[in-house]
Amino acid sequence: MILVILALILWAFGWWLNVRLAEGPNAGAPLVRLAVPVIFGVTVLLVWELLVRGLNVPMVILPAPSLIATRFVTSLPVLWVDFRQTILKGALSGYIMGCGAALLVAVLIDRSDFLRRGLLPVGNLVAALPIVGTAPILVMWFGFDWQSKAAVVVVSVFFPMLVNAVAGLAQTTAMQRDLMRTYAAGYWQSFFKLRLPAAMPFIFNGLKVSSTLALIGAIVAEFFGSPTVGMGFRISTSVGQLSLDMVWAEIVVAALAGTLFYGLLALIEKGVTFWHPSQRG
Amino acid sequence: MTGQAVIEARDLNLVFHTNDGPVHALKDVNLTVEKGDFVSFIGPSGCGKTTFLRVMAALEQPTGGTITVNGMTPDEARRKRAYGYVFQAAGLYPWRTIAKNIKLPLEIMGYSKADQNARVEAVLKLVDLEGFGGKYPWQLSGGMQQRASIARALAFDADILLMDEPFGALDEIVRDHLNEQLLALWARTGKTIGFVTHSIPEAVYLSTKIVVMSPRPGRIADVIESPLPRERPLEIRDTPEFIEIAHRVREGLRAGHSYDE
Amino acid sequence: MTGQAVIEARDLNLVFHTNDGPVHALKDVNLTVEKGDFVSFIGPSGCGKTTFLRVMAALEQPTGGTITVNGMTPDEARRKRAYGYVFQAAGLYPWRTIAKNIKLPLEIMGYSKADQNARVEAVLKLVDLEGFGGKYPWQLSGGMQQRASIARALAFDADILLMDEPFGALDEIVRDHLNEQLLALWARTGKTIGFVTHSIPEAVYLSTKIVVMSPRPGRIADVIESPLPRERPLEIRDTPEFIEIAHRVREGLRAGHSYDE
Amino acid sequence: MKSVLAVLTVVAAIVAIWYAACAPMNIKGVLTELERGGAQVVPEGAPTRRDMSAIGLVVANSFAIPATWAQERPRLPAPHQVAVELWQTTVMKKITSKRSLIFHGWVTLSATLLGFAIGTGLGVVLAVGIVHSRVMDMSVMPWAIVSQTIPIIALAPMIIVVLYSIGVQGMLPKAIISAYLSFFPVVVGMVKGLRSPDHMQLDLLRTYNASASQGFWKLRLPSSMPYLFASLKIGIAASLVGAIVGELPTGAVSGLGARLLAGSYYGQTVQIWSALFAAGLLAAILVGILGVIERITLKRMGMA
Amino acid sequence: AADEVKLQLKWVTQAQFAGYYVAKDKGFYSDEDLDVTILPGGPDIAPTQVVAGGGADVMIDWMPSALAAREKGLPLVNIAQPYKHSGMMLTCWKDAGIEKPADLVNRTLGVWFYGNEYPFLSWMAHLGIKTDGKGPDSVEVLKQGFNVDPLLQRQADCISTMTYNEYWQVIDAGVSPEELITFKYEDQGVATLEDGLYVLEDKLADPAFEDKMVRFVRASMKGWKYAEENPDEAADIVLENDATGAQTEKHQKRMMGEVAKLTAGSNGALDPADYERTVKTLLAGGSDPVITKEPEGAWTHAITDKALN
Ligand SMILES: Nc1ncnc2c1ncn2[C@@H]1O[C@H](COP(=O)(O)OP(=O)(O)OP(=O)(O)O)[C@@H](O)[C@H]1O
Ligand SMILES: Nc1ncnc2c1ncn2[C@@H]1O[C@H](COP(=O)(O)OP(=O)(O)OP(=O)(O)O)[C@@H](O)[C@H]1O
Ligand SMILES: [Mg+2]
Ligand SMILES: [Mg+2]
Repeated sequence: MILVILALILWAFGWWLNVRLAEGPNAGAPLVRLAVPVIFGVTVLLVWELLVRGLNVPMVILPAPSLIATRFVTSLPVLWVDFRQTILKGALSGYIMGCGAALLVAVLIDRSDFLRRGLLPVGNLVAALPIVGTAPILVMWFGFDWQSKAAVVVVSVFFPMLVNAVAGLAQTTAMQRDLMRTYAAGYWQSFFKLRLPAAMPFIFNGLKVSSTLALIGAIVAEFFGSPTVGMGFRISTSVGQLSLDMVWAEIVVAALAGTLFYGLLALIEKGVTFWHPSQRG
Repeated sequence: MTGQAVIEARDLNLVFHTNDGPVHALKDVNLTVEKGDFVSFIGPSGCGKTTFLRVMAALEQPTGGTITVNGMTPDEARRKRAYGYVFQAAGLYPWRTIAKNIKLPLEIMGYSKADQNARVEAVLKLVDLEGFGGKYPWQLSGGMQQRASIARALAFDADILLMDEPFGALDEIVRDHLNEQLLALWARTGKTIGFVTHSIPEAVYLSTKIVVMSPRPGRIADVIESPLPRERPLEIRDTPEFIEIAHRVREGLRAGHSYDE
Repeated sequence: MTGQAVIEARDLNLVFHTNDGPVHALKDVNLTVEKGDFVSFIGPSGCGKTTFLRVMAALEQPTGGTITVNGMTPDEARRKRAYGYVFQAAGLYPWRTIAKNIKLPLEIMGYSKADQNARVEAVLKLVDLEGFGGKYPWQLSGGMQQRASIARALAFDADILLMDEPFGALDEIVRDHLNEQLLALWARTGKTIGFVTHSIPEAVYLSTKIVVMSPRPGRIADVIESPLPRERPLEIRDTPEFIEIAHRVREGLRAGHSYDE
Repeated sequence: MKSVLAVLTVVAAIVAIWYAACAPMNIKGVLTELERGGAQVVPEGAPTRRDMSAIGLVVANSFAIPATWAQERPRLPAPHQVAVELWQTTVMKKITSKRSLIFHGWVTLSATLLGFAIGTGLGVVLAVGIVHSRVMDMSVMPWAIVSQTIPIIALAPMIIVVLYSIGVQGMLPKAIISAYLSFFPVVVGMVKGLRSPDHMQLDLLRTYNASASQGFWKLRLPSSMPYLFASLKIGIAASLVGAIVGELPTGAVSGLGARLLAGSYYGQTVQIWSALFAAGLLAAILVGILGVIERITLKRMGMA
Repeated sequence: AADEVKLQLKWVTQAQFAGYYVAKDKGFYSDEDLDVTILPGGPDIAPTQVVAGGGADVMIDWMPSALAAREKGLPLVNIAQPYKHSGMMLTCWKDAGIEKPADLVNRTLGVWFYGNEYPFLSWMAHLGIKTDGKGPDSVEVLKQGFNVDPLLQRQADCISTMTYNEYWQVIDAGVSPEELITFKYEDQGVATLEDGLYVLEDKLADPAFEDKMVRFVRASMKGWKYAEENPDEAADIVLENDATGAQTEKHQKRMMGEVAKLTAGSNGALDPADYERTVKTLLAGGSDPVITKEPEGAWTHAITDKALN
C-alpha cells in the first residue's frame, strides 16, 4: 500500500517538475526539450515498478521494469540478431518498397482523374485487409523468411501513404497552379516545382504513420510462420514459455527502433518543410 | 505601332455560378489590343478586371463570345508561353527563396544556369530588392513580396505581360520609379502590356489605351486612346493633355459608382 | 484634443533574426500619439511600418526600448481589447462567409445576436458590400475582400484602430468615399487611429500627424503635425496648406530613396 | 456515373490480372493433383517440379490452366471462387447463423465503431492538449509515438487477460485494442491540422484577445478539418484491423477475425479470402461514409 | 445456486475438447451442481496467463508449458490427465527421400513453438542433430503457422501434425497416406503429456474449491467416456458449440475418432510414469531448456482420488 501511495506522489512530482520546465524560461533549450519527455518516461517506469511491487502483480502478467532491464542487458546478442532479421531485413525493405509504390501510384492517380476515381475506392479496400488475414497468405506465397514479412509491411503501409500523398498533391492553392499555367509548365515541371514541395507536409505525415505500421507489421507477420529468429518469433515463443521479461525486452527494442526512426523522419521533415506554418512555430 | 491585332475580344461574356445565384462578371465585352499597346484597365473593385485578365491568359473560360490572342485561342498562346502574369497577390512559393522564386519560370522554360543567375540579378535590381535574394517570402514585407512577384514576371521574355495591380502595395516614390522602369522596358522590348490599376494618374501616365470598366455586370464603359507621345518624362503629368485625359477617365469611373457627388 | 498620451514609444528597437543575418527593422523610434489623434505612417516598402504597427498591437516584441499604450504595456491593452486591426492582406477565414467573418470579433467579444446582425448590416453598407454577406471570400474580388476586412475591424468598438494599407487595393473613387467615411467615423467616435498608407494625398487628407519613415534600419525621418482643421471636405486637397504639407512629406520620402531624381 | 465506370474498369483490370495470376500460383498444386489422378504431366514428380519456374510449368502443361481456377485449396483462389463463397455465406445464410459472414461482420463492426469512437475521442483530446499545453506537447507526444511501435498483437492477449481479471469482457477489450490502433493517426493529423492556421489568422485573434478556447473553436478546429478527415479515414481502417486482431485472443469465437483464423487453421484459402474481402468491403464502406461526411462538412464550410 | 467454474481451453472449439462439451451438453456438470463456462483458446492465448490473471479457474494445457510456468513462479498443479497418449508427430514427404529419423538431416522442418517445441528439441538432441540451419548434421527449423500449407507448398519437408487434426488436413488436401511418412513422438520416446487439467496450487488449498474441482473432474471424465462411446454424437455437440461456424462435420467426426484413441487409456488420473518421462524429455532438450530442474509438487492425485472413488 505504501508503495502505491509512493507511486502516486511520484507521479504528481514528475508532472510538477515537467510543468516547471516546460513553462519555464528555458523551455526552448535543447536540453529541456530532451529532459521533459525523459522525465515523463522515467516517472512512468518508476510508477510502474512501484505499482507492480505494491500490488503484487504476478510476473507472468506484467513484469517490473527492473526485471525487463536485466533481461535486456543479458540478452543483447539475441536481441541484436532478432533486430537484424525483423527490422533491418523485414520492416525496412518493406517500408521502402511500400512507400515508394504508394508514391508512384499517388502520382498516377494525380495524373489521371479516371484512375483517381477508380483506384482510390479499391485502395480503401486494400487498406483494411487485416494483417492477421494477409500474413498467413503472404507467408504461404513468399516463404518463411524476411521476404514475406516485407510483403506484409508493403501491404500495410501502402494505403496510409497513398491517402496522404494524394491529399498532399492536391494541396496547392489556385493561384499557385494558375502561375504554373501561365508558364505553360509541363506536368512534371509543375509536379517537381509545385505539387511535390506543397505535398511534403502530407507526405511526411504518411511516412511517419507508416513507420510505426511497418514495425508492427514485420513483427506480427512472424507470428504466422518464421525461421527461428526474429522479434515476432521471440515474442510469441516467449509468451508460450511465460518469459514475459523477454517479451518486454523485445518490445523495448521495437520501441527504441521505432522511436529513433520516427525521430529521424521528424528531423528530415523539419529540414524539408521548414516553410510550413506548423514548422515555423 | 504595327496595327496588328494581338488580342481581339468579341461579345465576351462570363458568368460565375455561386451557391447563391449566378454572378455576371463580364458582359458583352469587345476590345482590340494591338501589338505593342500598353492597355490599362481601370474600374471599381469587383467590376471584372481580374476576370478579364484571367480570360486573356486562359485561366478562365468565357461562357460566351470569342477571344483570340495572336490569332490563336488564349490556351494555344499560353502553351506557346506568350504570357508573363503578375497576380493581384504576390503568390510566392513559401519553400523557395526570393531568388529561387524568380528562377522558377526560367527553370521551367529551360534557361541556362548562367543566364538564370544574370537575369535574377538584373530584375532584383530593377525592383530594388538587391540583397534580398536569399530571404524567404515570409521574411519580407508585403510590398517587397509584391515587387518580387513583379520581378518573377519580368525575368523571362514573354510577348504579353499581364499585370494585376502590381503596384498596389507600393509607395508613390517607388511607384514612380517602377513606372518609369516599366515604360523603359516596354519601349525597349515592344511587349504588349495589360495592366490593371486603381490609380488614374498611373493609368494615364503609362498607357496607350485606357479601358474604363463599369461594375456588375462588368462592361466596358469607355476606351480612351491616349494622344500622349510614347516618350514620357514624369513631368508630362502636369501637361493639359494629361489632365484632360485624367478628367475623362475620372468621369467614366464616377459614372459607374453609386455615390452621388 | 485632450493632450493625453495614448501611445508612447521610447528608443524602440526591433531586430529580426533570419537565416542570413539579423534585420534591423526598427531603430531608435520615438513617438507620442495623443488620444483622438489620426496618425499616418508613410515610408518606402520594407521600412518597418507594419512592424511598428505590430509592436503597438503587441503582435511583435520589441528587442529594445519601451512602449506604453494607455499607460499599460501593449499586451495589457490587447487583453483589454483596445485594438481593431486591419491587416495588409485581407486574411478572411475561408470557411466563413463574409457576414460570418465580420461577426467573428463580435462573437468573441460576446455581442448579442441581434446586435451582431445590426452591426454586420451597418458595416457592410459602410464599405459598400451590401448583398455580399452570404458569399465566401474566394468568390470576391481582391478589393472586395480588403473592404470586408475593413468592415470586420470597424464592427466592434475598439479605442485604437490600426490599419495597415487598408485602401491599397481600391480604386480612387471608392478610396475617396471610404476616406470620407473613415473621417466621419473618427469624428463621431473619437477613436485613435494608426494608418499605414503609400499615398501622400491620402496621408495628408486624413491625418492630424504624419510620420515619415526611412528605410533599413527603419527610423522616423520626420513627424509632421497637420495644421488642417478637423473638418475636411474633399476640396481641401486643393488648398495651398494641403499642397505645402504634401510637398514636405514627398521631400521626406524622397530623402529615404536612393533614386537620384 | 463517371466514378462508377472508373471503378468498374479498375476492378475489371484487377480481376483479369487475378485470373492470369492464378495459373502460375496454383500450377504446382494442380499438377501434383493431376499426377495423383493418373494424368500425364511434364516433368514428372513433385520434387523435381519444386524448384522449377511456375510460368514454365504453365506453358508446358497448358491443359491444366482451367484446373488452376477450380482447386479446393488453392494458393490463390480464383475470383469466382471467392465470390461464390461470399455469396453463400452472406445472402444464402440466415443473418443469425454462425456461418453467416454478415453475422460475423456485425460482431466486428460493433467493436470497430466503439473502438473508433474511443480512439478518435482520445486522439482529438490528446491533440488539443498537445497544441495548447507545452508540457503535454513535450512529454506526451514522444511517448504517443513510442506507444505505436509496440506490436499490439503481443500486448493484446495481456490486455485482454488483465481486463478479464478485473471483470471486463465482451466487446470492450476488442474495442480498446481497436482504439489503441486508431488514436495515433488522429493525434498526428489533428496536431498538424490544429497548427495549420497561418500567422495572420492567429494574429487577428490576438488583437481580439480571443481566449484559447475561442481560438480553438473559431480558428484551429475549422482549419484542421481537412487534416482531421484524412486521419479519420486511416483511423477507421486501423480500428477495423484492431478489432480483428482483438478477436484472436478473446477466444476467436465470432467476428471476421475468428473466421480468418479458423480459415487459416484449416487451410481454407477460399474462406480466408472471403473473410478478407468482407473486411475490405466493410472498411471501404466505412471510409466511403466518412468521405461523404467530409464532403458535406467541407461544403457547408465553403471549403469544397 | 450452482457453483461457477470457468474452463480455459488451449485451442479453438473442436473435438479435441469433446469431453467437456459433452459433459456440459448432457448435463453432467449440472448434475454435479456446477455451472461451467468453456472459454475457447486461440493461437495467441496463453491459458497459463489467463489463469494467473484470474480469468479462469481451471485450464487445459500441455505439460511442458505448465511446468515452464511453474518454474517461472506460477504454481500450477496437474489435477487430472484425461489424455493418456500423445498425438503429436512429424509428417514428411516420402518422395523427399525420408525413411528414418536420421534422414532428417539437411532438411527443412516445420515445428510448433509456443511451448510445444521442447519434445522436438529433445528428440533432435537425442539424435545428435543440430537445429541451426541446413547442414550435414543439422536441420533448418521453421516456426510453423497453424496450418499444413508449408508441407503442401513444399516449403518444408516435414511438419508437425496431430494425429487427430493436421494429419487429416494433409490427407484432405488430396495427399494419399502412402505419399507420407510419419514419426510419432511417442514412438521416438520423446512424447510429453498433452491436454491435462491444471489449477493454481494456492487455490487448491481452499476445501470448497477442491470440492468443486472434484465434481468438475468427475463430470468431465464422464463426458469423456461418453464421447469415446458415442463419437458421432460428441462431434455433433462440438459442432453445435463452435461459434465460428468454420468446422466441418466430416473433420470433427474423424477427429473424435482419433481423439478417442488418445484418451482411451486414461481414467483421468495422471500416471506418474508418464510424468517422469515428460520431465526427463524436457530436461534433456536442446540448448535452451524449458525447465532447468526437476519440478516438485507439479501434480496431485488428490482430486482424482476423490473424484473417481
Ligand atoms: N471564382 C469566383 N466565383 C464566383 N464569383 C467570382 C469568382 N471570381 C470572381 N467572382 C466575382 O466576379 C466579379 C468580378 O471579380 P474580379 O475579381 O474580376 O473583380 P476586379 O475587377 O478584379 O476587382 P478588384 O479591383 O477588387 O480586384 C466579382 O463580383 C466577384 O465577386
Ligand atoms: N518575420 C520576419 N522575419 C524576418 N524579417 C522580417 C520579418 N518581418 C519583417 N521582416 C523584415 O523587416 C523589415 C520591415 O518589414 P515591414 O513588414 O515592417 O515593412 P513595411 O514597412 O510594412 O513594408 P511594406 O510597405 O512593403 O508593407 C523588412 O526588411 C522585412 O524584410
Ligand atoms: Mg482584381
Ligand atoms: Mg507592410
